[in-house]
Amino acid sequence: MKSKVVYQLKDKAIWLVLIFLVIVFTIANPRFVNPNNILTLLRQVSMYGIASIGMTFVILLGDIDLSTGTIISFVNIICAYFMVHMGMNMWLAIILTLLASTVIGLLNGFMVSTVGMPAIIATFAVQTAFQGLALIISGGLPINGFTEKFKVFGQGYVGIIPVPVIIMALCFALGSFILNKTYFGRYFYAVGGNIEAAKLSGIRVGRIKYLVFAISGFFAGLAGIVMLSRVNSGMATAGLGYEFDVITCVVLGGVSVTGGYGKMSGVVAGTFIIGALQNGMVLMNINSYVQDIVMGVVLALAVGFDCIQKKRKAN
Amino acid sequence: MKSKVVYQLKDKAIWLVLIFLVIVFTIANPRFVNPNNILTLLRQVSMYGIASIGMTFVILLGDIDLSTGTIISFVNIICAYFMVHMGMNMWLAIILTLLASTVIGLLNGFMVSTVGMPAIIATFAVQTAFQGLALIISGGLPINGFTEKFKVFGQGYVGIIPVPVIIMALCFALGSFILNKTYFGRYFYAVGGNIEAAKLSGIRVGRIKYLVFAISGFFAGLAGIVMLSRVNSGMATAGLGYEFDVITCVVLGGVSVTGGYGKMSGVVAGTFIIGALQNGMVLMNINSYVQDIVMGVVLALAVGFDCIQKKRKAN
Amino acid sequence: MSEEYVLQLEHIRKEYPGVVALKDVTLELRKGEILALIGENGAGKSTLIKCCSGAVIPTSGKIIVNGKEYDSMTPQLAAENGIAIIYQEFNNVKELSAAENLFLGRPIKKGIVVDKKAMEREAAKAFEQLRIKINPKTLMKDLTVGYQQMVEIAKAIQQDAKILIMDEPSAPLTSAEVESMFRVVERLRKEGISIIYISHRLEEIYRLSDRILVLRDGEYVKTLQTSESHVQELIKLMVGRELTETYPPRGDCIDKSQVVLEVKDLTGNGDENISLKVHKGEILGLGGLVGAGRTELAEMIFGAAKRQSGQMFINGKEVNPKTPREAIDTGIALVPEDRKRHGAMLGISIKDNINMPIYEKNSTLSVINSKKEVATAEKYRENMAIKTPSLHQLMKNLSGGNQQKVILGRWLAANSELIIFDEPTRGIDVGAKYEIYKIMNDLVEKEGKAILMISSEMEELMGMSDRIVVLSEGKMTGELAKEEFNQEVIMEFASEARTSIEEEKTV
Amino acid sequence: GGKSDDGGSADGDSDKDSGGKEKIGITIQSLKNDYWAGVMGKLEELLKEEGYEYTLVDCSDNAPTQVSQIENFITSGCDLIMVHPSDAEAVEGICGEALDAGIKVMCWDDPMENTTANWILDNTALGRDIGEATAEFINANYTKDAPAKVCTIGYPSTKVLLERETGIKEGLEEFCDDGVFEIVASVEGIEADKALANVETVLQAHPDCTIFAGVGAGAMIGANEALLQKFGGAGKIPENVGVITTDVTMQQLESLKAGDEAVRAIVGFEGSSLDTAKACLEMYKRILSGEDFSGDKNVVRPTRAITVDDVDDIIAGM
Ligand SMILES: Nc1ncnc2c1ncn2[C@@H]1O[C@H](COP(=O)(O)OP(=O)(O)OP(=O)(O)O)[C@@H](O)[C@H]1O
Ligand SMILES: Nc1ncnc2c1ncn2[C@@H]1O[C@H](COP(=O)(O)OP(=O)(O)OP(=O)(O)O)[C@@H](O)[C@H]1O
Ligand SMILES: [Mg+2]
Ligand SMILES: [Mg+2]
Repeated sequence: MKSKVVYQLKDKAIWLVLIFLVIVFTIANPRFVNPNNILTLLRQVSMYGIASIGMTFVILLGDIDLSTGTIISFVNIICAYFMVHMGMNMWLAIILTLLASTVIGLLNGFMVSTVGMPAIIATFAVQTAFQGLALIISGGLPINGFTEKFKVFGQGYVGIIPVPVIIMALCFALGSFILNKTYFGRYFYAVGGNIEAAKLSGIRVGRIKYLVFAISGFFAGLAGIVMLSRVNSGMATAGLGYEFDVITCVVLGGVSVTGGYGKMSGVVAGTFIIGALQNGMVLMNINSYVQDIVMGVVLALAVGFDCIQKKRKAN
Repeated sequence: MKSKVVYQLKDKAIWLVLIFLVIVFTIANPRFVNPNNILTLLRQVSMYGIASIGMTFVILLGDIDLSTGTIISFVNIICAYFMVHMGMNMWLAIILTLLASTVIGLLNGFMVSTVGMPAIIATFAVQTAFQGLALIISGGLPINGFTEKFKVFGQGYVGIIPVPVIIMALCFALGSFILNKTYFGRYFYAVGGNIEAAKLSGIRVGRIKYLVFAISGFFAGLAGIVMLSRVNSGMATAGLGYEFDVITCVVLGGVSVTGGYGKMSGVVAGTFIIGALQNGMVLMNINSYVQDIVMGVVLALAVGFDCIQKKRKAN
Repeated sequence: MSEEYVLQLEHIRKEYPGVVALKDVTLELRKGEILALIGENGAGKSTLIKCCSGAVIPTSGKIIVNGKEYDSMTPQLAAENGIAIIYQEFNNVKELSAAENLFLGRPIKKGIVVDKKAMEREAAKAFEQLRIKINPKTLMKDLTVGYQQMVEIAKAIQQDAKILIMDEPSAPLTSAEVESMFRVVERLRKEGISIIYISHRLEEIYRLSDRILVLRDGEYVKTLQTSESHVQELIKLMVGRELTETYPPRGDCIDKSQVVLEVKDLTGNGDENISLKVHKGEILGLGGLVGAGRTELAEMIFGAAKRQSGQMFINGKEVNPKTPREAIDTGIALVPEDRKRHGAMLGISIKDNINMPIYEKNSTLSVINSKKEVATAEKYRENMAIKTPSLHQLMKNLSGGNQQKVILGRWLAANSELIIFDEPTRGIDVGAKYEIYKIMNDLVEKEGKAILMISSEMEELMGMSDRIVVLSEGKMTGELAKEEFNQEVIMEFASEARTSIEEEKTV
Repeated sequence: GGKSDDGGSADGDSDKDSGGKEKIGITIQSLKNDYWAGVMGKLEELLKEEGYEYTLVDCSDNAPTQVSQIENFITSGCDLIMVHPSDAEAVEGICGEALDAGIKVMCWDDPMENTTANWILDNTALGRDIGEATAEFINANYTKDAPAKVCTIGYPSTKVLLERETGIKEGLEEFCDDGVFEIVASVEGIEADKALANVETVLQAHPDCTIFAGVGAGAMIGANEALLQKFGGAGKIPENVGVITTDVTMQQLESLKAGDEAVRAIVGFEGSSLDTAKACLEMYKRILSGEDFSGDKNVVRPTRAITVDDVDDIIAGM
């Protein structure tokens, strides 16, 4: 019972951090809480948010996906290539692109599940190789000239709400639904929590890993498409380093990197924290070098605090 | 007995890969095996080699150190700052710099060992924060104008052998000595293989983690000094992304990322393979995009092959 | 012919590097019977039944389920064939609720959506049947070990299995829980379900089973009709010789004047106010049921767990070890219960395993004295008669018994004065067992060490100890001198705290 | 073009913060680059001197990040936003929103559409200038019979640097005498250590490679160090060996000034970092004063080759 309270508090703690940040930034610059800025902030983190769904699943399994950034870059290029250089219909291009990103995810799944490689190495190899491929396809040059219609995903509005924010919200809802309501979502916890027990209960762990990496690829792909539409130009290095931003959102959100524990709502908070930091520090006119330091310190403190609590509980 | 043969073969396999690469590159361009080029190649990988000692220990423990690249950058800046802006004596500057890099390693150790953070998060936080710090100290500007004496570490020769190659060789020898001849080495394997049993055998696992991260920081610092001397200019981004190159050397060398297994000789081979690839591909004038693909594929194949063998053996 | 049997395991052989866990074992299970599977620790019971689920892939042999022949199983195949297994080790997911654990791997679902309400309803029903009060929504990690086991049992029953295999299901349960489990098991038999029941508690075997299959040392020994068998016969079959021979004799070597270890009112880690003394040359047995808190006590003494209060003396001097290292340096050693997890370092050599605690001592400026290192390892290989071609052999290639000897060698090399043995012969074959007993005898007799021995095997406890202290629920409930040794009395002490708590509950 | 039917523009209340001067938001590709750090350092000094309020950020060469930063500038009520785009096309949309919100926008480098004025640098043209400077050196030192072996050092993952490298090749073709050069290798090298390693390797493959034309400071420093090492230090480098790139940083200038190293010329812009910063501030003032750029809003930055002869003047302003 007591531990339940602790957990509840812990799950809430990340929201308290968020509220604290919001207060600090608002004091520093009242514009921070201007509804327009909030919407802007949400739009800014939408790509992190979308990509974090798949990353959450991967980390719940106790694995990691370093290929997210490259998938975003790759998707940027091939979707742009399909539409601009091949004149493909927008929807077809999007579907093919998402398919491609899912297949890259399956490749990760293959290496981790069937070959048995540690996820960190497998996904790093994919990261390196596909970065090269994206550069080859694009020749290092940006690809642009999309239709007006395509801009909707990244730049459009429904009422006053930016479309990417709506997509992010839908993705979080879907992610939460998968985790809490579907049987495979429950399997993620089982596999991450006790892989042996999961196997012996008849869960096909191998397939779950394929599934999760494929999902991670898919959401990275979706994030890539939103990014492409938002910046209206496809770059082969667009997603460079994104995986660590996304991992940071997920881990700040309280998902355990050793797997088995974590909630979608925490990841939402983690994503907003990153967004608030990035947005708020610019509003506060903080030197971009100092921003790096703040990011590192916040990550260390948030996760460190969590770990100390866990350690205390274990004793 | 049989398993011993398999292990021996496995340990040798990486050398076979190296020999294979040497043959391929030699056929493509006979200059590849020119003694001069071999020395150049060795000098090029010397920074990887030096930094890989510490990384090997960290990975043997089943952890990972993502701060290596940033430590290299940070060291670049502070050592240059000490010597140029503060006019400090070269040796004092070097000693202070190595001390600083060791302290950063200790900070990693603190977070992993005392706080209980997963190494990947702890070292990533350090990476981010110290990158910012290096930029602040340098103001983003390179620092140069060292004494001639300082150039020895990166540019000097003893006979025909470049000094950085000698430093690397000494480091490998020292690393091998630590692993095989001192009790620390035995402890690394014990902790990486079975942390619980290691604790109950009287090993102070917490201290070992501190030690190993400190060593990793130290060797990263040494690599940074060699780089500074070699390039003759300190940049706050000099080590950007180096950690993954170093991890690749170590993992290619057959050190298990889950800890407990690996040899220094394998890491030597892994380092040379990366060197041969980088050097050979430039000699062959291979497009830099394609180089990425080749790197990714080689990593996936080498580690994948290893994993499949292990899986077979387990059944 | 095969009609009669729902499950047949034929000529099963399972080899691990350095150990043959099963040699040509055959088992036949009839419809609607309870077949008891007995054998000493390490006889291969768990390994055998794991072959039925695919958790273990047999090296050779056949598995025939309902007439269908397989070389090996998978968890899915087992489920399809109506086989449900309760494993000896816990197989649950701590972050999921009891209801979800109950339906792990086969949730009630509509399409892809799990129906949590329905699962909770069904779980409540299942728990009701077992007469256990568990809220299906409770997370597994918030349940006590006993309740976790009840969930495991409910899970197996819930599967509507035709064949139910239970590996020591009663071990962590209280007697009331065991009772309700028995009622369910008997009802299932009436419904025509076939059951394999593994237990070390012979009274349970007699109460439940129709037939008994005895394994010894990985080999099939005999199958008996329960009604026609006797306890003495069973024990003989299990152990392979008369019990009296099992324990090598030991002269009187206790030096009452020298107290090696004394603990006073030790509290913490789940234990309360434990006070005991171990003399030079004495083996003090520590008895109790599984979960009595003996391992916890050992961990506290060894500095591996934190103690809240109480004092500890080694040779009359107060010590306060906070880490195993400090304990080792004061002369304490622990041969842990879970050899694979806590003792053996499988990936490194025998030599390194033996030398691990003394490397620092045998090093100058941290460089190992390799001559001493080899000499030490060589000495204990000889002393312990460790069977290995080379000291460089990796630990994982040794048999369980030899691994245990290596660990023993480690602590002898460390020159410990007090050696704590936690289940010293668990998972060790009969031959090796005898050797380990001899080593223990030599330790007290010839070398004047003191031993604290935790054992769940009643015979071993009574056969080896000079005195026995019994724990229950973390409290000391009794102490017996050699002349007072009596199985019934020990059992009574061992269940004392439990019964008193149960009485309180019922009042 | 920019649209006004969206939320970003609704925040058009770019009211000036009481009392102070105008507020300027600056986002550039990378501050982790020595050239930019140098120029921006000077610019910051000037802005502070003149009492401007400003925010300076870099986007780590990531377009979406830069879009976000411009959004944040709009929110924080800047009067002028200067963007040094990671990808010009990517920021057109958001710059349009800024214009709609009544904010002046200046682009550094690219001829963007949704801006008040562009301070442009045609990277291909810059490359051609590097090529031209290199060609001059080649023409003076090589003949058809013994043509120069040239290596280009680029960074093809970035658009501007790719264009620059292409420009270098074009410039060499155009300005070199017939048949006096041959490109034997093209390698990557934006960071000095990578450039150094790759140049070393090229020197192994082509020991007679003597001319290195590159896209930036890192390429120059790395190539210069490699050559110094090959020939055994300053003063020992043959007359006909040379490194020529762009970017103006102190280290490059010192190497050039030394005269006995491999650096032969640097293609620079206005002059020193201070000169560039001053010119940039001048642009700010012109834009903020409401000058009408509608005629031709593309203000082209001058480029010039810095050689040993005028290096001292430049160093004075660094
Ligand atoms: N993975 C493994 N690797 C090597 N040896 C193993 C492995 N699993 C089991 N063994 C060995 O196989 C033998 C049989 O073990 P098993 O667990 O089947 O015994 P058991 O009869 O169930 O004993 P207990 O009564 O203690 O549960 C033991 O000697 C054990 O050490
Ligand atoms: N980490 C843990 N988490 C939850 N429960 C635990 C943990 N460790 C031990 N327990 C439980 O605490 C109780 C005491 O265990 P302990 O191992 O000390 O008993 P024991 O008397 O040594 O029994 P035995 O050695 O015969 O298994 C048991 O119910 C055990 O399952
Ligand atoms: Mg068993
Ligand atoms: Mg125990």
